[in-house]
Parts: sequence; structure tokens; C-alpha cells
Amino acid sequence: MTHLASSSEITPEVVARHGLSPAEYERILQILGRAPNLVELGIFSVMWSEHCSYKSSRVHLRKFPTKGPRVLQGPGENAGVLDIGDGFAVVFKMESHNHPSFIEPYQGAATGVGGILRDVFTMGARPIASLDSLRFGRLDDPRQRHLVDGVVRGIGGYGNSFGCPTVGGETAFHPCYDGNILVNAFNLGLLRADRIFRAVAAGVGNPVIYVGSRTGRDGIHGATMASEEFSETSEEKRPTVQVGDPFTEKLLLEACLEVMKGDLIVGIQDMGAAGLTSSSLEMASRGGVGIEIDLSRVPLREEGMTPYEIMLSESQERMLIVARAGRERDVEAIFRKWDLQVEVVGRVTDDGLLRLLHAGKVVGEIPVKPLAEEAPVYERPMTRPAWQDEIQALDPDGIPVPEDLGRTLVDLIGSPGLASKAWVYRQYDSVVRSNTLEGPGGDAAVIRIKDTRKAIALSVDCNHRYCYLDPRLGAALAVAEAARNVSCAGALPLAITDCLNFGNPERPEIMWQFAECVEGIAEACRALDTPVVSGNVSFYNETKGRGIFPTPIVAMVGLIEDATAFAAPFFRSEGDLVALLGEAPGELGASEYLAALHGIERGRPAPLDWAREKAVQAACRAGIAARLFRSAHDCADGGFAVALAECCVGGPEAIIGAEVELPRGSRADALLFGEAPSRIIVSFDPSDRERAERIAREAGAPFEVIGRVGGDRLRIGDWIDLPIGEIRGAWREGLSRALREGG
Amino acid sequence: MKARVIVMPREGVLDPQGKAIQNALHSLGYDAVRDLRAGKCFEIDLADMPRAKAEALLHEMSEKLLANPVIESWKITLEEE
Amino acid sequence: MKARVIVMPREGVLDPQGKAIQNALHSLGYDAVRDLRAGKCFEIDLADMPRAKAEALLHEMSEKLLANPVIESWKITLEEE
Amino acid sequence: MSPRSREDVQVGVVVFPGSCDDHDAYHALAHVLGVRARFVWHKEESLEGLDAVMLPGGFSYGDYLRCGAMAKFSPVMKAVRRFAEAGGYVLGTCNGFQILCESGLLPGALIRNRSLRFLCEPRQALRVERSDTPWTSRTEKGRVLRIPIKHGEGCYYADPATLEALQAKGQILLRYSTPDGRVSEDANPNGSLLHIAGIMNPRGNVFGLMPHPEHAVEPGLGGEDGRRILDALIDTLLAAPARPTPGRAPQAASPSAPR
Ligand SMILES: Nc1ncnc2c1ncn2[C@@H]1O[C@H](COP(=O)(O)OP(=O)(O)O)[C@@H](O)[C@H]1O
Ligand SMILES: [Mg+2]
Repeated sequence: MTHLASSSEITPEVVARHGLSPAEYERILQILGRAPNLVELGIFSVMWSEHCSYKSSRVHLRKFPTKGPRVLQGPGENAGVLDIGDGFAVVFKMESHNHPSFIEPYQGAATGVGGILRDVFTMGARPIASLDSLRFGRLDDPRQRHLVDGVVRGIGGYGNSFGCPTVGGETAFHPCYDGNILVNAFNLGLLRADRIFRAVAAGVGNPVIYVGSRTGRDGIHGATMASEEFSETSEEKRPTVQVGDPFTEKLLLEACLEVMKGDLIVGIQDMGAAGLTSSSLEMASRGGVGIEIDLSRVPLREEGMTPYEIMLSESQERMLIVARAGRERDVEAIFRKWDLQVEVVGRVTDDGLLRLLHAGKVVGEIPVKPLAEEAPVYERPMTRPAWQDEIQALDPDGIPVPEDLGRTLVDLIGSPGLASKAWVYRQYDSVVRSNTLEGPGGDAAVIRIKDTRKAIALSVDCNHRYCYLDPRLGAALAVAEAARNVSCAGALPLAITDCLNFGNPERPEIMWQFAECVEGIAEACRALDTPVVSGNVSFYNETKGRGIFPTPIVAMVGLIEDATAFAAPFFRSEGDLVALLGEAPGELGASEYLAALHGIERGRPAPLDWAREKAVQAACRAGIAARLFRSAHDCADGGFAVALAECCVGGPEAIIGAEVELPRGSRADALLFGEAPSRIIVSFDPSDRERAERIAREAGAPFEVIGRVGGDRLRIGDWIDLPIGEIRGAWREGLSRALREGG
Repeated sequence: MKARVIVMPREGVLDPQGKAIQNALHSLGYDAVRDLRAGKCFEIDLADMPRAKAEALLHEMSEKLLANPVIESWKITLEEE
Repeated sequence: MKARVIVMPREGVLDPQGKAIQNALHSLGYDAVRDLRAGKCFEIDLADMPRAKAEALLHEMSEKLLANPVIESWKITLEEE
Repeated sequence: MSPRSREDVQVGVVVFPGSCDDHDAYHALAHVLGVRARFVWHKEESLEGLDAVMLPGGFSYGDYLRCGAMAKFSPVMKAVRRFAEAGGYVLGTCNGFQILCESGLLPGALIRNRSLRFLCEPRQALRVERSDTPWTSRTEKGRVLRIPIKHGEGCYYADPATLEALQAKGQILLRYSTPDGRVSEDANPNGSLLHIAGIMNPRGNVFGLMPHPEHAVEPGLGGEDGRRILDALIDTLLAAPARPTPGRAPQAASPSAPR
């Protein structure tokens, strides 16, 4: 194999430039029994990058509960799959595209959406709902406003053209994201439970087929870029930016679904990060076989591309298929019909090697199994930060209660983080596919499943401040909030996917935050019986040594058995009674109120009582299923007062006031704006009061009627009394004003 | 004075728009089209100033706003007076 | 041979994009910009043929596909060889 | 033979590569309104057996040039033109409207929204301008319909003479309005001239609109106001004298035909 031994080019510098440590390089030498050539080194480099190998996170992720009666596919495939009955299953996953979006917001976000869509339709599902979770820095910086604009356009530009509705998400701002924005895209698809496709190669001699767009020099080493900190030089190092082509993706979707209808293919995998490299290796590794690919047959967009470039290109809108021998023509005909590239580039072999040919020569040969199984796994050192105790200490006595609490409410609800996100989601098609029972604007999006009585409810959540102040509790609260949001739509929470965004894992403090957050999610998922079926880790969200707050984003998928019974998030009728499920203990720590109005990010989030949380959610679902509750909305950022105000002004049209009393007990600002979990505001017809009380009692949830819907003012005790129009104005305009004027 | 800034996708950057238009032209029978790239054109009316200054200004504006330097390059032409 | 087709909104047709860019330039302090119109540019590589024929072809392609005559006008330039 | 019952009515839904609301149109027609729907692939050249054709929303051929610019050359559009010339009913929603304008089957053009942003408004208010047409007979002049819009290029533009003709001939069927039926700049979501949301041709058999009636046919999913338009079309088809056969032009349906 002399042709493979031309390794004089592999100097220690070249190894380092590929992000491989000397120890990792040693391991490569052992696996190959010789020095790699450049193509092979490139392949190891991307496969063993943090992004592809999960080498720092793997030991922790094992703690997640991943099984359950409905789980048809847990983590490890392109996306997780849940059985929803009636012969249907849903496929979903979330993924980050943080670094590319910072460099080129439109294309970065667009290709992020493209990537997650492919993950879902690779499994045979038609994508039916997208969510997007976004974090930006301070809006007084024009660069951030430009990023917001580009990211939102990019998500819309791709999703709208592709024809999958974007039905919800979250948008938050904090200085910790100034140098590292977060763009996490979620997608959910629908398929028949007995028609799941997997990314596996099998059947020696079966053809390996390349389909989709041509390969260009896009994003070479994107995966390694996503595994490094930003620095001054990353501007120069940047690869050709990937440009999304949603039209081709849409054709690819239709063609793939058509191919999957017949008995034509064995396995299929999208070419995501690390393109042809990871798709071929992962398929071979799952099938326990080898794959031989002739790179001369890969359709190229540019002339003179080398095997190295072809293997590492991250051009979008491509897939790799292992077809049944003899069915090549049928596969080709379908992709041609959709005007896509289709080329038999190789075949499945029995020697367990990934063998690459180019111009008649072998240009690379790697044993598949060791590359996957002997990939490095690190138990990185962890330390609880020295400052953790300090930031958890809070002395409320030093914080004055504002004189004008009405003014405080208006200021809070008009701040970009709490104001309406309509500016964002109005740029997304939320209705295409005719399933959107509840679009963006409420607690959870609700998507009906045609041909059944069912609907799916979706919510994506995370409070980054909670996670900074107490990573374990904060992450658990993210799961609890996502579940609560889904329960507010009347849905039973079933399972989650997550996207864990953190700083540099080589720093022990970051690794501690990560491990704590994973524990928190695991604990919450066990408590709520909602397994983790898929997920994604994004490390190195750090610029010049400054990391983001730990930001484990959680997306919950819930099921509504009878889609005709679900509640609106907003008050609907004058005269309805308002009740609080749960209690108002009045805790100030970690609140948006402290951060936004007093500039204090300290204390601890209010503790979670799982029994209470579950009881409150169960009562809410039962009240909705019994068609008692006309509205249900949880108390989250901004606490009780903000939630109540949203019930009044959040509806698409009519706005409606309310009058409520809160039991006194603690200081007024804590009662109004404290962020204790496990609370839901519901409304119902007065004649249903006793039934409502009974439902809450049976579920074991605290329940208190606190007031009544009606009028054109919002009154809370003798603290707040405001015309509803004033609140509405601040809430509606808050975000667009900040984007226009900054700050 | 009249100026024109033409902004085109950089070499090597995927140009789905150009590709789609080229395909459409081919299917209309315009086979003489060997390649097509699609970009933007800005026609600008500028207050009178020395040519060198105008050019510098146009470059600055292109870099800052008219083009996206990560994926696009630009050309400037100033009309002769 | 290389050709360029520039497609601009017709006089009098709304050009919200041009206006928005002009406003943005003003807010960045580029007050020398008196007017700005935004259009498209197509750079075309054409098989060799007589100039007159190439021009006719480009006009045809523009009228049929590259521009919408209801709202847009176009200009053609052929590179000197 | 004109269809006798709803189940006999055959409506074609054209599928261009890049169409997105084709499935929605099919669903509305076949599963909600109870007529027979058939997908028509963009390479088909015949519309035989169809009573009406719908050009759905989406991004035909990616819409990378101008919306609808490439679709107008597809084989199916030649057939649609012949179908329309023979008096067949053609409905274009959103991208379909853009294609009809690009193809010259309707006057004017749709350009980028004034805001330069894509806009999705699930409950856009639209004022009905006349009810004596094949498309609006199930509603009344002045009534406000709530129908979703979602587009980036929906700003209707035409030169002054064309606008005048549209008004003079009563071709404007829907305008953007406030929920109580007032037409104003503030209520205009995209900057359309004369607040135009939908127009028909003088003969009345071709109707294009930016809103999506097919997305407003079920309670709980955008309301049922879109039904009024689709049901009116179905009424018209049930009353029509014959299925249009291109080449042998049947009597044109007059927009002011008594109903
Ligand atoms: N980036 C976004 N994309 C789509 N919808 C969004 C986005 N950001 C916020 N939303 C929507 O705005 C509403 C309010 O969001 P949020 O305050 O995060 O809700 P909650 O507190 O109930 O989780 C939700 O319906 C959410 O889906
Ligand atoms: Mg909520």
C-alpha cells in the first residue's frame, strides 16, 4: 500500500491544525498501523471533533433516561421517534447552528434549518412543524440588531420556501451572548410507525448512491470550527460560507419520500457536518460493513477539487443512500424526475473498511469499526466555580420595593425579553400544511394530526439566568417549564429533545456547569416521565475566554388525545372567573424583575417541588379535557403579574381586562414579579366553579379563585391599576422599538 | 454624479439563484448560455465630489452595507461626466 | 464571451428596497447619496457568436425571462474582446 | 356535460417544483369541500376533464428570479392559458396569483412588500368589493373576510392606466382593510396599490389573490371565510353549461351573470 504511505506531509503542525492532540494522533497511528495521508487525517479530524464525536459530553449524556413505552427510537439516530398511536409516529430533534450564524446570520440560520429538516426527513418523515430558539446579545449594539435581522430572515427564508411551518420558539437577550449568539432549530416530522428509515448500510454489493446538490468547497472543516473557540484569527480561517438552497431541499424531500414508498432502499443518511465522511462512516459503522466510494463519480460544482476537499465538503442538500442491488434504475428515475443529481458512487463491502478511490487510485483506507469505537472519550476535569456561592447569595432587604408597581409592570412587559415576539414570528409562515391549531404567541404550539382526533403540542424553553445561578436546578426548571407550557395546551408531555449550549469544555468550571445541567435534565425527565429521545451539544460558545451562560435548551413534545378540547392561552370571555393553580410564595431570586429593573443577577431560582408541579399540570390538563378551562397560561419570566397581563393583552385581537386579589404574605414586588414555578392561571365560566375546584382537588393541586375577567383595566389588589391599552402598547411595541432604536 | 455598484456572489460560493436561472434559460432553448451568476446592482446619484473621494466612499458603503463581504464581492463604476 | 444584463425598476415603479437602502445609508452618515435604486445584475458567459447576434439574444432573454417589462427595464453590455 | 353534484366537480391543483400549499389546496377541496381534486404535474400539457384549475401557493422553481417568472414557461401553463381562453375557471392564490400576473393572464405585477419582510398574518381582514361574480357570490359587498396571508412579495403594482381600468371594469374583488371594513394605509400589510388583495380578468373566469382561502375552510384552523370563495366557485361550476374544451370556446361566463 505504498500509495497510501505518502505521509511526509503530516507534520506535527498539520496534525495540530486539524485540531487533533498528540495522543489522538498516536491512536490514529495504532488504528491504521501506519501514518495517515492527508485525506485520512482530515477524516479522523472531523470524525473525532467535538461536534461529531461528543468526546467531552458522552460520559455525561449516558445519564439521561431514554426509554419509554412510546419510544421507537432514542438517541443515536438522526432523530428520535415516538409512537403517538393510530399507526403514526413523530420524529424530532433540535440542533445548533451558532457559529455559522454569527459569521453570516442569514445563511447560517438558513442552513441550520436545512440541516434539521434533513435529519427528520432522512428517517422517512414529512416535516410538519419547526421551532427556533434564539439568544442574542445587547440590542444597543447595531451588530446585534443586524444579527437578529439576518437570523430571523434566514429561518423564515428557508422554512417558508421549504413549506414547513415555523410554529413557535423563543427569543432572548443577554450580554453573555454578545460574542456568541445561539441559533437552535427544532423540527418535528410525521410518519407511519412501521415505516421508519435508518441510517444503516447493509447487504454486501448493494450500491451506494449520492443524491441532491453537487459538491462544492463549502464549509470545509465546519465541524472543527464548531469545536473551537472564536479568536481573532477565526475570521481568516473561515471556510467558504455555506449557502442554503431551500428549493433543492424541498425537491430532495419529495424525492426521498417517493423513494421510500417503494422497497428500493436499505438505508439513508443526510450529509450534515463533515458531509460525505460522516454519512458514509456512520452508515457503515451501524451496519458493521465496509463501504467503497469512487470520489471521481461524486457530482462536483467546482473544478479541480481534491479527494480531501470532496470528503470534507459541507455542501448542503445532499444525501447518501444504500439501495437494494438491482433497484438503482428506479432510484435514479425518481431523483431525475425531481431534477436532482443522482449518481452511484460506490458499494457496500464485507471488509469493514472505508475505501476511497480517485482517478483509479486508492486515496484512503480506514477501518470503520475502530474509527468509531476507539474514538476518544474524555472525562474532563470539573470544578464548581469559586464564585458560585457568591452569586447565589441575595439579600432582598437591600432592594427597595418600587413606588409605582404599575409602572414597573409596564417597563417589564415592554422590555425586549418579555415583550411580544410577533416581530419575529410574523416573518415565519406558521400555517402552511393546514395543521396549525395554535401558532406562535401562546405557551405551546398545537399541531393537529390529520386522520386522527389527536394533536401534538410543542414548546421550547430555557431560562439561561437560572442555569447560570444554579445549573442543576435551572436545567430542571427548563424541562418543567416546557412541560407546563405543553400542559397549558391540554397536552400530556411525552418526551424531550435538547440542545446543550456551553462554553469551552476544557475549562473545569464549564464542564461542571455542563454536568450539573445534564443531571438536572435527567432528574426532571425521570420525575415527569418524559425520556430524552434526541439532542445535540454545542461547546466552545466562547470568545476571548468569555463563555456564555450555560444554556440547555429543552423542547417538549406533548400529545392531545382530543384536539377539539384545548384551551387558549388568553382570556376569552367577560365575566369568567380567574383562578390560580399553584401557590404564590413570593421569591425574588434569579428573577427577570431583579435583572431588568435593579440590574441584579443573583440569588437562586425558586425551588421545584415535583409533586406540586405534576399536580398543577395534571389539574390543568384535566380541566381542559373536561372543557372547563377556557384559558390556561403559566407564570414564567416576569412572574404572576406579567403572566396575568399577557392573559389580558396576548390574544390576537380583542383585549380584555381583569380584576384580581392576591393573598398578602411577602413583599409586593416578590408576590407580583417573583418567578416561583408550578403556577398556572386559568379562567372558566362562573357556573363551572365547583367542578373546577373538584378537578384541582382530585389532582392534588392548590387552587384559588382570585378574580374575574372583564372591563378595560387590569387591577391587581391595590398595587396595580392600569388601562389595558397601555399594557398592550408596551408589550406589542417593546421588541420592534428596541430593534429600531437599540437598547 | 452617477455611480453604479455591482455586487456578485464570490467565486466558489453557491449561487442557487444563478443556477436556477441558467436552468430555466436552457429549458427555453438558450443553450448558448454557458454560465450565469446572479447579483445585485445599485444605481446611485451622488453629490459632486472628486472622483477619488467618490470611489473611496462607494467602497466604504459597499463593504458596510451594500454587499456582504463574507459571501459577496463588488465592483464600482463612476460615470464619466 | 462575457455579457452583463442589468435589470432595474422602471421609472415611477415603487422601489422599496432602494428607498430602504438609501435611508440606511443616510443614517450611517452618507448624506452624499442623493438617490439610490436597487436592481439586479446577471453576469453571463455566452458561447462565441457575432456581437449583433449576441445582443439580440440577450434582449430576447431579458424580455422573456430576466426582466418583467411591466415593472422593469434592462440594459445589456457585452465585454470587448 | 356540466357536473351535477359536488362529487362530480373536478378541480386540478397544479404542482410546480417548489409549490408548498398544493397539499393544502387538495385537502381543502377534496377533504373539506367534498369535490374531486387532482394534482396536475407541471409537465402535463392537458387539463382534460377538469372543471377548474387552481395554482397554489409556494415558491415555484424556487422563485429565485421573480415570483412566478419561471413557472410561466412550464408546459402546464400553456395548457392553463388555453383553458382560460376557453372560459375555464382558474384560481391563483399567492404564488398562483404571481404566476397569473407574470403570465399575463392578469394585469400588473407583485413586488416586494413595502416592509421588505415576509409577512404571515393568519387573520388578515379583507373587504369584499362586489358579490356578483363567480368568486364572491357567497358573500356580500362590504363584508369583511378573515383569511390568512403569508408572502414576501405581495405588493400589487400596475401603471395608472391599468389601475383605472381595473376599477372601471370592477375587476377588484378584495382589498386589504381593517377588521371593521375600512381601507387605509395602516391596514395595508404590503403596500399594494389601491389596497388590492385580489383581482379577476374582465371575463371573470380568472381570479388571483394573495390571501389563501384554502387555509380558511375549517373552524379552529384560520376560520371558515375562505370557504365562501371556494364554495362560490363550486356553485359556479355546478351551474356552468359545459366543461371547457380548449379549441371549442364555449360561452363565456359573464361576471355579472344573474345568480
Ligand atoms: N424565535 C421565535 N420563533 C417563533 N416563535 C417565537 C419565537 N420567539 C418567541 N416565539 C413565540 O412567542 C411566544 C412567547 O414566547 P415565550 O415568552 O418564550 O413563551 P413562554 O414564556 O410561554 O415559553 C411563544 O408562543 C413563542 O412560541
Ligand atoms: Mg409559557
